[in-house]
Amino acid sequence: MDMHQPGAGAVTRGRILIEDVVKTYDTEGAAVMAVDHCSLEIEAGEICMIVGPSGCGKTTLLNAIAGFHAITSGRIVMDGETLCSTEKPKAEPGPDRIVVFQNGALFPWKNNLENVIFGPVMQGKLARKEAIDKGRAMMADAGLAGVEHNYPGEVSSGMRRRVEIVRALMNDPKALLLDEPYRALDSLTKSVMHEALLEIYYKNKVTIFFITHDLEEAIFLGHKVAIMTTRPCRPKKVLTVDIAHPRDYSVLTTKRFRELIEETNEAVHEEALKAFQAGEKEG
Amino acid sequence: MREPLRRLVSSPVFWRGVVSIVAFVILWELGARSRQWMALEMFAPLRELLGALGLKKDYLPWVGAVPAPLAVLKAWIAVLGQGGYWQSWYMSLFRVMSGFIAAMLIGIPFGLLLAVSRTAQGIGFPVFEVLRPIPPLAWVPASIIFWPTQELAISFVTFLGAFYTIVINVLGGARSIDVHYFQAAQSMGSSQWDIFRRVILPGTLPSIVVGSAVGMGITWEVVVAAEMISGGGSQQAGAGGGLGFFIWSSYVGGSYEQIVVGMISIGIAGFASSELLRWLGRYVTPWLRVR
Amino acid sequence: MQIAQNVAPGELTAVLREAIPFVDASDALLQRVAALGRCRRYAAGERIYDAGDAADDIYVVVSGRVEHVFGPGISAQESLKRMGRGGVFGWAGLLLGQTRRFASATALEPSEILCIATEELVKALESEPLEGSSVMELFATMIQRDFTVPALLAKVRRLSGTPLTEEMSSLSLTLFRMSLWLTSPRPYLMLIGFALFLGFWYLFVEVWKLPRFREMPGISAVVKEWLSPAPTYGLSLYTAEYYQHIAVSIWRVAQAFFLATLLGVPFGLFLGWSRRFKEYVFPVFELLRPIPVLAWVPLAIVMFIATESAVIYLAFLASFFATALNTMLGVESIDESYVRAANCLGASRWQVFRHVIVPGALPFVFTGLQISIGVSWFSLVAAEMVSGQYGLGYVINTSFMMVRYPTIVIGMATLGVVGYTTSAMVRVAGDYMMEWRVRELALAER
Amino acid sequence: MSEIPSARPPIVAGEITVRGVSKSYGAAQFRKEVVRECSFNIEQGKLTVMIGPSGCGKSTLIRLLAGFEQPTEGSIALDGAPISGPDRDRLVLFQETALFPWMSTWDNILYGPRARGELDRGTLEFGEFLLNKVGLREFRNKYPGQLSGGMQRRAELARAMINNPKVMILDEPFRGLDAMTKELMWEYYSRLYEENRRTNFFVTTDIDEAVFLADRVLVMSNIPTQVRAVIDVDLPRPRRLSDIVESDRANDIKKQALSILHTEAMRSFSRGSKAAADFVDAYLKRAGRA
Repeated sequence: MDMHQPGAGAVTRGRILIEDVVKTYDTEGAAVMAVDHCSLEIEAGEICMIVGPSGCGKTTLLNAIAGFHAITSGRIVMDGETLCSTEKPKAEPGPDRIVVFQNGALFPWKNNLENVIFGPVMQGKLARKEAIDKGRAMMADAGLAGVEHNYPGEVSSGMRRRVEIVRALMNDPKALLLDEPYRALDSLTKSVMHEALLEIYYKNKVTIFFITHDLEEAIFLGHKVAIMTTRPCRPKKVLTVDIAHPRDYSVLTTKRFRELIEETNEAVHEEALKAFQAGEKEG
Repeated sequence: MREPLRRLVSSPVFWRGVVSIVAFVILWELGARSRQWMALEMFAPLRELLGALGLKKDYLPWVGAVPAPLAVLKAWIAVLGQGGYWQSWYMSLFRVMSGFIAAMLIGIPFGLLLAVSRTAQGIGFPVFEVLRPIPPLAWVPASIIFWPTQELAISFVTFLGAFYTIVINVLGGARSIDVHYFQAAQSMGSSQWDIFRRVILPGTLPSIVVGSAVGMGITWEVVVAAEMISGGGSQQAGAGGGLGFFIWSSYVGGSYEQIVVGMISIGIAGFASSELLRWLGRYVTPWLRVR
Repeated sequence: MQIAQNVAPGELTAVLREAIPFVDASDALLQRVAALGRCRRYAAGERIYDAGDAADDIYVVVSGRVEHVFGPGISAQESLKRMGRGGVFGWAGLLLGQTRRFASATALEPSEILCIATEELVKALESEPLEGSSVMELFATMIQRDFTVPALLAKVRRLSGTPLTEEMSSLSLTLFRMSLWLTSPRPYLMLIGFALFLGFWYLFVEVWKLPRFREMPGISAVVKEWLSPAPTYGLSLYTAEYYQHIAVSIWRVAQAFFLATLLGVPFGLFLGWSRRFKEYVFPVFELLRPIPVLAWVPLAIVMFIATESAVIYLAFLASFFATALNTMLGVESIDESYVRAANCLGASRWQVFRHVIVPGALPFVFTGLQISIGVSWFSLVAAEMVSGQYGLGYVINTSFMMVRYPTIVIGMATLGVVGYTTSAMVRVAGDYMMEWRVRELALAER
Repeated sequence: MSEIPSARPPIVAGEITVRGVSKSYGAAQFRKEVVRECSFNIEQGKLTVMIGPSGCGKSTLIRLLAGFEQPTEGSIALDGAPISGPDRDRLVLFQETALFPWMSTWDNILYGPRARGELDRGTLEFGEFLLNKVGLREFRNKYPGQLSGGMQRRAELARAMINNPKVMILDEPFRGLDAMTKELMWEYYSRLYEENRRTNFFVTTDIDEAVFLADRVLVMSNIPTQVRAVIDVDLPRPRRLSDIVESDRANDIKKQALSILHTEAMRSFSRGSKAAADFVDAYLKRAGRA
């Protein structure tokens, strides 16, 4: 086992346990089940990819972990601490689990540096000046030197995503929750973003909970890939990706990678087709 | 029908609204009756304070001068039986409708013309933009001079109020239609008329609905003031009636309860007509309902 | 420093291929460039050049490591850069108007370095203009991105024979827009429009004297009156009274507007921010809103006794509703993920309000303020016409009573101008406060 | 699916020839050339894919092909006849859906024949057939706002096909769909093409999409747009996504196109294009490692 595998090295925090979580929505009298008895184990420092068609209820799961929505029953535990359970259905959002949103949520009215230092300054962990120094350093580290004083609207979408990840890492979180962050990017930019994400991950090991519907992306990035059924959402197949980290783009052309794609394609395809025919509206 | 009603009654939001409105009415009642309770000995310091602030000593400022809700209710009930009150409703409604319908009939084609033809827009729009900042009520005297009867004059001013809004909305709506719709229609072999009928018209419809609803609100504003200015100012026979005039004559006659009755009546009339328009609007744009 | 001899030509092209500017170059070009180069060997710690030296050669690292430190005044983001094989430095001579070194370079370990005379390199590139310009552009990219030199400095020289990409200065852009506007039919159509409007006014009223129009004030009468130092009806550009009326109206609107903003913006923010507050307060707000502001006129007179406060109250009321409602909509339109992101980042409820809700609602607030100043004029005029002394509404109404018809039009036109100006001022203030939005919109336009 | 009506019109595949086409906007010193001396053929019955960096002027080229705009220089002809304006022979599917939101799916599909006054029994039957074909029979009375992204694209395909155009022009039609729906749409679209072999011209920025769909790939340069390379994709049809993933030949073609594309992106970066910045980032990194 090499040092980039979860459990190895220094990562001891950010283990997330999802136990038998159920989430139903009450719409006009009829209850709709979004998440159905879902159980999943995410190791400390692991990249866990959640794959499923749009509108399958993956985001509901993420919202439950992040503390935006209440769950109906079940339990979510992080490092032994119960985030939410049947008794206390809604977790508190906090800087130990930071969400990177689908369409990006950099504040357009703050420049990139102000965005990056937002977390520590708001929590009062760092003085403004220290935060600025740390923010500059982290931005430079992620190849973002030179855009500190631009507004997010002025830089390319790829850069915006990176700024957002840096903003999250400034808080030294236990886990990053990514909600299809690269959906709107074209395929080439996306590939760059994947490598950039891995690079950042190798430097700052955190648990990553990553939602996507792109299988290739999932296998390229993840230690573990969970393929979900479409509404209600439940793991259909959980796959451990036995390709060694650190990875780079040469992985995409290896035999093992193609085998893994082959292996899972069927399951994903089936679910996608189900959603496709049902004509679920996206988003 | 019963199901939504039950849900409404069981929702806390509804009851919070009820609480707030009831509280508002009670405070209003108390404030309006301040002349009575402030006469008590214990409120002497308050009276002194008001006096020191340069306000009237014997009742609460502002709200104390307003008639109390119970008195208003009494006046309203009294007035309900009078033909004159309903006559005012009819007159105002008539003026609003005539002005509004004229604004629709002229404003929609005018807006569409500006949207379709570059030349028309080049000639017409700057003049329109120059005239627009002049508040419609400033037109009242000029309108009275121009039109042979006061009736027409008031209708004209109401027309102006709605006209600007409708034109701006139609123009904006037509301009914001995605150019791809035109290109798609063109390449499938549509004629100019066909594009107008099947693309521009339905594409602009939502903005027309919005513009008319806003225009309707303005129309009520304008009609009230126009009735006050022309009727209240000159007391000429032709402007008799109308809710605005009802308010003004109540003021002149000193029956303040009736002022509030008139205000509430106009509120109801304005709200009802806007709602009616919105309902009509939903009916003509079914594709917006389904989202 | 000593000249090295033992490097094979094939090795040099391989090194060049690894240097960013040459990654796309053809083999033929690489061989030519390699042939221009001489290989030198530097000892560890040996200085290769200093800032301010003549920028005559370009260097490519063949082996070893080199440290590159910018001199003062370059304002590169990172002043220090270390590079290994394939690293390119000493490129200052390629930049527009540069003949001196920007930086100093030192070998960190025993290093072999390929030196190419700048002018010869440029000549070689010029002989292949298409490929050459691509190499030069890559140089610019590298200087800007890898050496973090500001874009302003990192402009490479133009190879003769390749077209220059023209950067438009803002002045020439303005001139260009002007010329576009002048060559389009728009200004002429506009003139036609005004000519038609004014012409018909003149003809209908003063020349043909059509029925009904006959009674109206004619344009020439209005203009004459307006510009006359001794106006027949007592009001023109030359009378102090004219300005007094304007000042009174503006002062009233200003009071009403500021009061409405002061109360309406916080009120709207709280309405949008706190669901509970909205549930309790909004029903009353909605109950009062359908009553036209102008229906308040008599009641306002009763309430305020003094007409001055009654007039201001009416203008205020109209503004307040518009401002509060738009601010509330603004808060409600803020994408929920901004609030969630702030929560994730550990912001307290008050911090969310201060850093997310307020700036996020600002665009809507300013839309509201523009509407608010418009309706405030609207109801001011009505209030002034019904009651009150002085003010433009009063001018219009009394002129009507006293049969001073041209003055009515003067009043109306003045109202139009003043109303337009105030709303333009609100817009400019909004642009000033929302720089991020202005910049974003400017980018979208391009 | 088997109820093919007899009235189904025969498919005529056209061929578009583009010769020395240039297009510029603006006047005098501010003139900006967007397309420069482009020459290529959109061959009869083939699926030609054009790929280029974003913002490279592909959309301008499409407007020229569709006839919404006229070239400054050069000529475009369909089967030898010069193109003078928009026509049903060359239908365009746009990036964002251009289904009329105020018409039901069925009315949208019938729009073309109805606008031309050609709505007869045969056309109605053909419409039914197409509606079935794109699998939207249950959705005929729904408005586009009620359909998912993938269904909207299918409805739009049907709306174009009912006019039986000689050439279909598709401008990044699957952009904005999620990865799964997109892949399903690729397979769906390529089956549709394989069945009828109409002339198709497809514009994209996605290399995987290009390689999977194309018979020929045109790689475009940055502004001013020129054809940089023409690559023939000789992969067997019918194609399946899983086959392509495994095919070495497909990988080769991908690499070839990529190397041309990133040169172009580099250029546009040095000219300050925002979109190309990420691209260059990727490239510099990979170049550094190689």
